[in-house]
Amino acid sequence: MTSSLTKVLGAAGLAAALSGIIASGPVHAASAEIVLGAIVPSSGPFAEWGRTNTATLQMLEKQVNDAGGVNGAKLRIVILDDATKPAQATNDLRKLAGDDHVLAVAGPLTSSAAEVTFPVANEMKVVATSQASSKPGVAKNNRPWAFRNTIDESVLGRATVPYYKKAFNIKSVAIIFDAKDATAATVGSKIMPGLMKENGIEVLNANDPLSFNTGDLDVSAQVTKIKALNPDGVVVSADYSQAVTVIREMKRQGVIKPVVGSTQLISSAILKAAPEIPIVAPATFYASMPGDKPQTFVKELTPLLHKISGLPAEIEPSMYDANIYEIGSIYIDAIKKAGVTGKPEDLEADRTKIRDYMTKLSGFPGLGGPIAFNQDGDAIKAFYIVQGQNGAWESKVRGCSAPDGKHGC
Amino acid sequence: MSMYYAGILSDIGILLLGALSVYIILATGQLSLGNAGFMGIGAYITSWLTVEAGLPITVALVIAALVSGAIGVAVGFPALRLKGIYLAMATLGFGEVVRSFLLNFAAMGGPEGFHGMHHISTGYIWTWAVSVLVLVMLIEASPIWLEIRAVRDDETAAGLVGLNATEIKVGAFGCGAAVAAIAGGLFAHHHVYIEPGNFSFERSVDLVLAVILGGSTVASGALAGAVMLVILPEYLRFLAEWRFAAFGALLIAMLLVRRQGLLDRALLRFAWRGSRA
Amino acid sequence: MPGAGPGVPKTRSNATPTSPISFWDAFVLIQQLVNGLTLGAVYTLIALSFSLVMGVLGVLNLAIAELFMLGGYFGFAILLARLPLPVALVAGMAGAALVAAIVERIGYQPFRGAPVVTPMLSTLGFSIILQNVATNVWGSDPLQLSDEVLSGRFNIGPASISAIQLVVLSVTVLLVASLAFLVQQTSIGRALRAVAENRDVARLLGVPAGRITLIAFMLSGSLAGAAGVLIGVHYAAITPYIGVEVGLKAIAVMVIGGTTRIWGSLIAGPLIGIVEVMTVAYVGSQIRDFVVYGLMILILLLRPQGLLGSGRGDQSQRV
Amino acid sequence: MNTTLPPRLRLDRITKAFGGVHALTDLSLDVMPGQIIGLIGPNGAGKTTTFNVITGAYRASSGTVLLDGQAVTSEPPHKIARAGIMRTFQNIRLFSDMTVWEHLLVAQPHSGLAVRRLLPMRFSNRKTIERAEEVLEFFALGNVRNRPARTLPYGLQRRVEMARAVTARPRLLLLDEPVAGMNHDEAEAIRALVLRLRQGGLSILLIEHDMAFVMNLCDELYVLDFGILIAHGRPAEIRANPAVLDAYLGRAA
Repeated sequence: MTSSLTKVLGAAGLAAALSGIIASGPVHAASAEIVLGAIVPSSGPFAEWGRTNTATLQMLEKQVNDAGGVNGAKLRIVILDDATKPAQATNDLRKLAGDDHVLAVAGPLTSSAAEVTFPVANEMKVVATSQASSKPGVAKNNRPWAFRNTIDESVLGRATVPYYKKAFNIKSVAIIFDAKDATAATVGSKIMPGLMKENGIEVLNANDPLSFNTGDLDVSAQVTKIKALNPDGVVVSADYSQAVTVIREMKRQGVIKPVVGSTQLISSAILKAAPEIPIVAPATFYASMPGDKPQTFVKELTPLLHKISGLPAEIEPSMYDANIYEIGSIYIDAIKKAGVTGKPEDLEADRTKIRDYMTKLSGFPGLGGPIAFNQDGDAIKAFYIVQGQNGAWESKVRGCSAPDGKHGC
Repeated sequence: MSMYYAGILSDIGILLLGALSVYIILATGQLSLGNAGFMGIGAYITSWLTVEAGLPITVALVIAALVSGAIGVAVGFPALRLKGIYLAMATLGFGEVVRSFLLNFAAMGGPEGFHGMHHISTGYIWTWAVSVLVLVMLIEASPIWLEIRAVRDDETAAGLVGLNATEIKVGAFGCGAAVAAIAGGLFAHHHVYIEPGNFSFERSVDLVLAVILGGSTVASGALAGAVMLVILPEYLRFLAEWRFAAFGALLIAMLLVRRQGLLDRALLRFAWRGSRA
Repeated sequence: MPGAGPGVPKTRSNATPTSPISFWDAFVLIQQLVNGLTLGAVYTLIALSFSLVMGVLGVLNLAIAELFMLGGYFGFAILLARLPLPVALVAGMAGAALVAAIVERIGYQPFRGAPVVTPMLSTLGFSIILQNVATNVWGSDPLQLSDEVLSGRFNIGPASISAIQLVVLSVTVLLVASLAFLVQQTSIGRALRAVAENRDVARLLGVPAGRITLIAFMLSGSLAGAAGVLIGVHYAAITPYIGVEVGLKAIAVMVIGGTTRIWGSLIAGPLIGIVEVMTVAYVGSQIRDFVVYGLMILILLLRPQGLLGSGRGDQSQRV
Repeated sequence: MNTTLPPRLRLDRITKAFGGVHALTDLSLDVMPGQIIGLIGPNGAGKTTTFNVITGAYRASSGTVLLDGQAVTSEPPHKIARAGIMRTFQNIRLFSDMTVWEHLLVAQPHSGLAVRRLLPMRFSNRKTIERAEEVLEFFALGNVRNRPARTLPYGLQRRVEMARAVTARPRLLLLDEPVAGMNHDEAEAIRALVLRLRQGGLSILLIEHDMAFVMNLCDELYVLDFGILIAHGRPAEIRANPAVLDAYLGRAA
């Protein structure tokens, strides 16, 4: 009996000892400190995004503090990992907003996480801005505190498809999408078929949707089916790492047809999958983007990314790094300009000020041009239809997500 | 109480119910790796009832529990033919079939997920969690629990002394499915958004893990397991990217140190005597 | 599926159909069969890996999915160092077998005699560790081979078989045959079968059961590793989470083939591969998993001993 | 023999085959109310198979099992048990992790509302507890009441098994080698218990290898060899039956 008791104590102790190490309790924002929060997936299938996001925010923190801080106060960004698990993202937000008393939160990254985290942001009355979610309507459903520094995929698609049609003389397409990924499935089953119709492109498998599931190794049957349909182009609606599987299979079966997709495709990994297959997708940022601002950003961030273990040697800053960098910068701008005090007793008022600043924001100098937010909480900013071929992205069309297509970008 | 701890507590409460659903089935010697499927059924039914039919959450949960319980009974009958790991694999298949169904269930969003639910409080979640836990603990003191233990231990002997193993095992499946549905319904209304991916094999395993880590022979083990499983990854945050690797290692270490789980009957008896001495 | 009855795939008018069932259709069918067979080979190897441990020890080793993934990474590391494929294959098998040995010593051996769920969860612990370690070492982005190893292909009309597909198929057959030889003809195989039959009796007969379980785990690991290398090379891209979905499917394949008959997987793998592919091709891709897992449940209920299992399954009730 | 009452148990030409092997062939057997009947025979004669057929663990290939004139042949085991046939096992089958006291509760049938089975024991089932106390006292198990049954000495485990069977107030009790491995004193105590059980109106069918025990206790004996009934009669008759001697001694010699 006593030995089993020791074992119980041992097992309980295992957990308790660990808790002791870090039982430091919440650190309250000192008056000379400005605290922001971020939710990124540093483990799980999107670990790469989360880790580069972390490096980006650390860089921003250092830049701001080196330049004298925010209104004389030191900037601190509390970054929490959500492990690509939506439920953890919600608790991250609760911790950031409730315990760490952050003024605003950057993140979460995925739409699935944003779907459950934004309602919490509303409940706790703190601004949360996603750096990557582009599933339609996610911020819109959670006004007024939810924002996304991304553009709704249907807006982007409206510019992407005409370019794609013109550039490759597309008259027919086949659509394949990841049915398990909410964003990809929405784009693949709703948005793209609609846009194709608007542009007079026939969807050859309109009555026979082709899908696969996140994590599937083999999409050969789907690709063979596409091959048999013999379309002019292929719509691949999937996260880049899944899209790699599809594009590799297309190459293997000799389906060398131009691919079009959503922002989910943008990554350097996808360019390596099949250099001979042209890929068209919208992006708000890409590493080789011309301009002083983006180039300085890339030049400063790239060496930092190289220090992180486990990332590919040739890694470049991603669109989501740019997005979260902009989110952080917007928050800091808001704190500076909207009279945010950063004092604990003003927390509620400060958060509201940041929200109101975001709502009214116009012409904020982002990396790729001015940024504002529309009524749905999504970004009004410039975007680029980029074409990836032979290992590099090349910008083809500059667009704007403003309702009229130009004002504000 | 901080919102963060409230969130953590809500997660524990939901996981506790999910773990109890596994516990009830496991008590009869049946290992279910498909309870996330029942959670999914519960989550979708409850959400439909509150959002589309406008029913109050409690009524919706009860209806979902009944429907899921009936499905559990329907699953329980064929499950009688299977034992041990084979049953586990069949239930795994069941969970995947449910998830696959939900992905294709366009009426409630399919892969796009479903929203519109109202947020529920931590207190409401725990009212359910504590009620079900107390109910299970009361049943543990009842004659039927002796029968359940007998069936788990030696089904043939149990039959020969007059116990209806079929009724007990199928009944347990039904009850487990009903409790899982409640867990699912609460999950849906805690997060106010659901998608089929929420109810994957991974979650089924989490539920089993909570039961085994906490102790699979007493209902309070499910509570201990749920607390550990939710708190541990939070405590391990200081390890940064090694957090989950450490979590896996701790899981193995805990099984090595105490394979019967943190709590068992002998320990509770010991503690009970200790507290009276 | 309106307009897409079974056997008559929708084809484009510009695809030169001359008769209701055109040559084009036939080639598509052939191509799909090849696709199904390749996928089936993958399933066979991983399912065999599961069933070695399951059949001999009655334990579901959930870390196998990650051994598969690790095998892939080991193989890639070798290929990226410009060494030939056979070296990569051996490295993948050896690496995965080594990790499998660790899993056996820490995750299985101490839990002998515990309920089946306990070692299953401890192997799950390993699976979590391996996924996260792989993420920390290689990143979560797909690791890709820049130019395809063995990029040759054979064309039969519009259908094409790549050289690597042939390699996958033939190496699978070779591995299964070697396993068959090992299990049926060698003393290790006899010992394995003895332990599978009855561990205690085997021990009384002087079989070193502890060492045999270690061998079973390592054999199983090396099969998973081989599958990882082959698949990695075939699809030319791997991630730390590559084993999750395919692992679950392989469990289904093992069940359908029968857990006690190692050879069951040899039939069930290609069968499920082809069923999946044909479901996608002629019914609808969205119901594929529904079909596969539904089939698994059906088999469990109707033929618990698996498609090939003979007589009573080892799980039938005895009084 | 009283022909107006149906026998408590009647086996009517029971055959049980496993594949092509006949474990029992055309076995007929009667146990009258209040009788103690012995079923003997060499190892592998089909005695335990007979018990398994009676209790429904095996389905008879042909023939009928009648309890008080009612056929129970195709009923599932638990229904047969509830109909009034309880048994013990040759290799003791107690429930692990259960105390002696719990064994006395577990097999009792529940009258009234099914929901009452879900209520904690102490609030709902006074009668069940009274019955368990009664049986506990009868089998003199009071001082090991809260011990896990499987940790008890062998002889006591057999008692617990018998006690468990008796709590359900069966009409017929099947005892499979009740004194195997016991010394003379322990066996005597069991004999006394069996006789007292019979006084309480119970009919008993038992398998036993201990000849002295069987001859002293049973009213009648049935002898099986290779699944075939080779003799039936009073102990004295059986002792003198050459076929029985042959079956036992012929092979031993």
